[in-house]
Amino acid sequence: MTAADPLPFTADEVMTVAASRALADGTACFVGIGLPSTAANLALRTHAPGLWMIYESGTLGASPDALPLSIGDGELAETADTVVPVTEVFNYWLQAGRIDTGFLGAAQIDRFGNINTTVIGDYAAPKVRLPGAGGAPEIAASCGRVIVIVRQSRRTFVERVDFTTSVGHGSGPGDRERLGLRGAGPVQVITDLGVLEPDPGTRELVLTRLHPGATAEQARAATGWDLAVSPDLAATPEPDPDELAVLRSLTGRG
Amino acid sequence: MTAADPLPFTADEVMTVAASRALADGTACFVGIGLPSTAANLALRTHAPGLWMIYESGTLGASPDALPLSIGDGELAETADTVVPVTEVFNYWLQAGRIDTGFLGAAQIDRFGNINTTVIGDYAAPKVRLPGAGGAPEIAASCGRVIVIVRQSRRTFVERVDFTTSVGHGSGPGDRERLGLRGAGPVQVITDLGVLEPDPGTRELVLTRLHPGATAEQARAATGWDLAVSPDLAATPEPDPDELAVLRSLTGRG
Amino acid sequence: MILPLDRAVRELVHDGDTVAMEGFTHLIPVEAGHEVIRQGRRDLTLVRMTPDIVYDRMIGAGCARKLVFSWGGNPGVGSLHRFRDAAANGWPRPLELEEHSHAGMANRYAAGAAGLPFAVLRGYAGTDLVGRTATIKPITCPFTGQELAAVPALTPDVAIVHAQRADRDGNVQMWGITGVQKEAVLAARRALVTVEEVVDDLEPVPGQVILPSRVVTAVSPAPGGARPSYAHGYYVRDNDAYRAWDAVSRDRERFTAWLNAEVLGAPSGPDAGPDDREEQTA
Amino acid sequence: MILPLDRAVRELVHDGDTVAMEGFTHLIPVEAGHEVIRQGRRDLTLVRMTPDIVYDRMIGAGCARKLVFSWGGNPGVGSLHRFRDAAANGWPRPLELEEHSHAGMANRYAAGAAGLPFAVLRGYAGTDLVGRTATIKPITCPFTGQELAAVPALTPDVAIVHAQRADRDGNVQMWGITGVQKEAVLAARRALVTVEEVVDDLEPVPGQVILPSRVVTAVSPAPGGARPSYAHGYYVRDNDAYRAWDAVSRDRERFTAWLNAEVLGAPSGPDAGPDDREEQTA
Repeated sequence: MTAADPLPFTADEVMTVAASRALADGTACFVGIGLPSTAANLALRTHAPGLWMIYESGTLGASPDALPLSIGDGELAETADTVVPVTEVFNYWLQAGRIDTGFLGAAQIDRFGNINTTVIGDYAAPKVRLPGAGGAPEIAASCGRVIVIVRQSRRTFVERVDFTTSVGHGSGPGDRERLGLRGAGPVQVITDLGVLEPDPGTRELVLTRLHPGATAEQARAATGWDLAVSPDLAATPEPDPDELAVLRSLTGRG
Repeated sequence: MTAADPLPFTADEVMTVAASRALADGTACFVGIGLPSTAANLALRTHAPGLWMIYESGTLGASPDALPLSIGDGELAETADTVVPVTEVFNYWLQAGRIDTGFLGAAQIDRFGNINTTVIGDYAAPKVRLPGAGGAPEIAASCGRVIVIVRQSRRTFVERVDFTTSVGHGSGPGDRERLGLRGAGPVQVITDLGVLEPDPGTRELVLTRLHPGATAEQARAATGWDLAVSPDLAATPEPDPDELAVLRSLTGRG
Repeated sequence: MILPLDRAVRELVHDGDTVAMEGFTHLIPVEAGHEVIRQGRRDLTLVRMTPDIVYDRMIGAGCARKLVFSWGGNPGVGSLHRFRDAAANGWPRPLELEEHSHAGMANRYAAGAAGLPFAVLRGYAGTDLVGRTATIKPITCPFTGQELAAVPALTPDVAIVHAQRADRDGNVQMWGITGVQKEAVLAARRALVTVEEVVDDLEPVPGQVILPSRVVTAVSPAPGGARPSYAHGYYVRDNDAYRAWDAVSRDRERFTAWLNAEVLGAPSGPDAGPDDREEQTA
Repeated sequence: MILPLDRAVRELVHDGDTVAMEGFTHLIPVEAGHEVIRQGRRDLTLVRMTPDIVYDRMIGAGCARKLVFSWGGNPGVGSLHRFRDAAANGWPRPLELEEHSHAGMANRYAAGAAGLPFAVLRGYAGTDLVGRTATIKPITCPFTGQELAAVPALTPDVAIVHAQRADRDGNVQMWGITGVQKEAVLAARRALVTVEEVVDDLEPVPGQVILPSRVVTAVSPAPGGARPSYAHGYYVRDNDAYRAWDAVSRDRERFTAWLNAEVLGAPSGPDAGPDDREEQTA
């Protein structure tokens, strides 16, 4: 962000707080490492003490004291309700539709919320070789809903992803149903500028919320397609002091 | 048995000892309750201290102090190397071909070693409703080899089983291969009179061994088809005193 | 979440339901079965790998319309006479049978738990079960061309299992031989777990299986609720009771008298109130 | 059964083999990977859900011809630069990729462990993996007509995992996050397990997974053998080493120097002799 008057929090902090607030108490959340894990751990320590975190390593109901660096830290196993084999995480929990919310990141995301974490450029001769699919395709398919957390830029927000690693809303209405994907797909894309949500009719991502200090013009400029702005564009409430304090104690930033 | 001079052991004891001797040390054995369990526990305590017993309840490497009444006694879990879910017993151990020997009983067995434990008579209106399949069809399919333990009578040894619960040698040579059954099937049928083995060419069960005191005529009379007798008909060595002592300590018969 | 057994059965088990009560020799939910009998449930489709005496009693009491199973005997003793009488003679009412092998049943539960419509196994090939059981079909491996067996997922309306302990949040802990209980609970729409005791904290135990409270609809205290089967760490299997069942169940009149005296005459869930719970050590 | 690591790798891992080294963040068999590098194995097909730094090193050292994987990153840090360099630039040699999702890989191991030619999952639908990965095919449920994904079983020539303990008979015990190690070992033709220590008796531990000795070809003592990943109860994850790897691995020359100094220059299995084993408490 480039606001003249520096805000008392960073854009990443707003993103994380916004993601945290999207997690209702008592729900089950499939947590990936990085911002999603930070957001889930923040939610657990603020408004959602009953949030049930699953890490794909097999820890069910983990509540680590510190923020894990990997999805398989020992702390996760020690604090979990139970640790199960990886086959069970994916088959008995994710595939069976027991997870309310999945978080995904993206190297590219397109106007229909499809996600690329595989390659930039041509698959056979990529410009950038990315880590690949991991748990994402099935998280995108089977979680009750998906929240994407990704910083907004023209390089990332593209008209069409180079490679569909994880299906969002495909090419529009009805595609998820046709593919047999049982979750609702991406319901929020939380960026450092605001929040995009799929239009209920067209399934195209629309800017519905702006974070403090950000403008719709910034968001449109950071998007590789002609980003629609909701007529009901809302403002993200500022992170409250308690959220910031907990977040900073988690990330070690005072 | 009807020998004039009573032998110092019963026909069931000879059967059990013969079955026990068929279990090589260090092999893995899928154990059902009753005579098979007695035989395996006898082997473990005599010539095969490294016999690895699997009970279908999930106990791998059990070595119970006493003979269990069921396949899921607590003693089995307490003495096992590990206890696994029933799905793993059948998928990761039996189906994967890790079991050398499976034991089966039979309400009916036919000349090709096919086994019925489902119904006597017509399926829809059975003369006798039997317990059913249990683990038997897949034991018969996937164990390295199968040993059948069953008392010999015309009612049990029939030309053709009323219901094929577990496949032996089908209708003869090549049938197991055609069906994709990977184990060798029944290699010995141990009865109270002797031992039947499949002819290597025809796969028909042939009398190859007689227990002490029994005659080939008795065996033929107790068989519902024209039982062939091996030209190399052998005699089962008598149970030795140690085997009998251990067996009787297991079964509580002095 | 923690409910007396009579209330839990009333709320979770309805006439016409498909009910899976599991426990492989160990932790058989016998007391819950008795409560289903006491509440007079009818037209149930009973699912269980090894029907055992609990289903023999429920079938004899007329609760069942259909049995989905793989081995219907009295383990180590002999036949289940009420099951045989219903299957062969329709007493007290006809019993439809859908029979599988253990491997097939276990994989059907696993498919249900995994949200798949079917499971694949090497099984049934060459047996007469293929022709008799409509829920066995061939399937071809798209990579090797091998033919295997497919069986449909089991997705019971309600699963009922017994466990050693639960905590006050309804997390369940069982250990020893745990059979297909996890899969049965995960495959079902609702799950009732009877437990030996409710405790403050589930001290970890080697070999434990934990059922998180979010997959458990209700926990009901039922100390001794697995008798005459056993609860590892609590009490042993009453083999004499299994042997004695043979004579009781052979005869319709004797069975009926037993049922009236021991189940229908018994108060509903005598030990089922949380306040009646005895402290027992594992 | 219990062999020094250098001998175990020599006997179990051959040029051209398909090798699966598993461990999900926890218990990664890093020291075994270094030994494979030291012995100069070539043309390996490396299989692993999360290649991690152990495969980054093996790929950079030129051991691999092909990688079968689902997520190739440095967890919590960023990219695997040797993997990227091989995949994009063919350095030090071209690397063929076969990529799946985690769910697909886990199910492929499970199918291998179960002796099935393939596994079925709800996965991949609508993704470009379907077109790029030949080992994903559609399959139709014979009961419901639903279309699902089929993936072929993984049956590696050898699986290598790290565990906390083994007894002198070669029974292996691991606990904490146990990932897909059991499935990888059961799916493979041969299995090598490096362990923190060899003990007389495997005292049961909650959450333990036991690999019976009959499915383990060789056990090699390798205390610290999972570093910089961790061994629950023995040592913690060295997050700094993961972060430091980023800089080391970015540059071919720096990587080569590191490899020469830290792996090729190191004696073969310094702690690998049974007699060198330190007693450590869990």
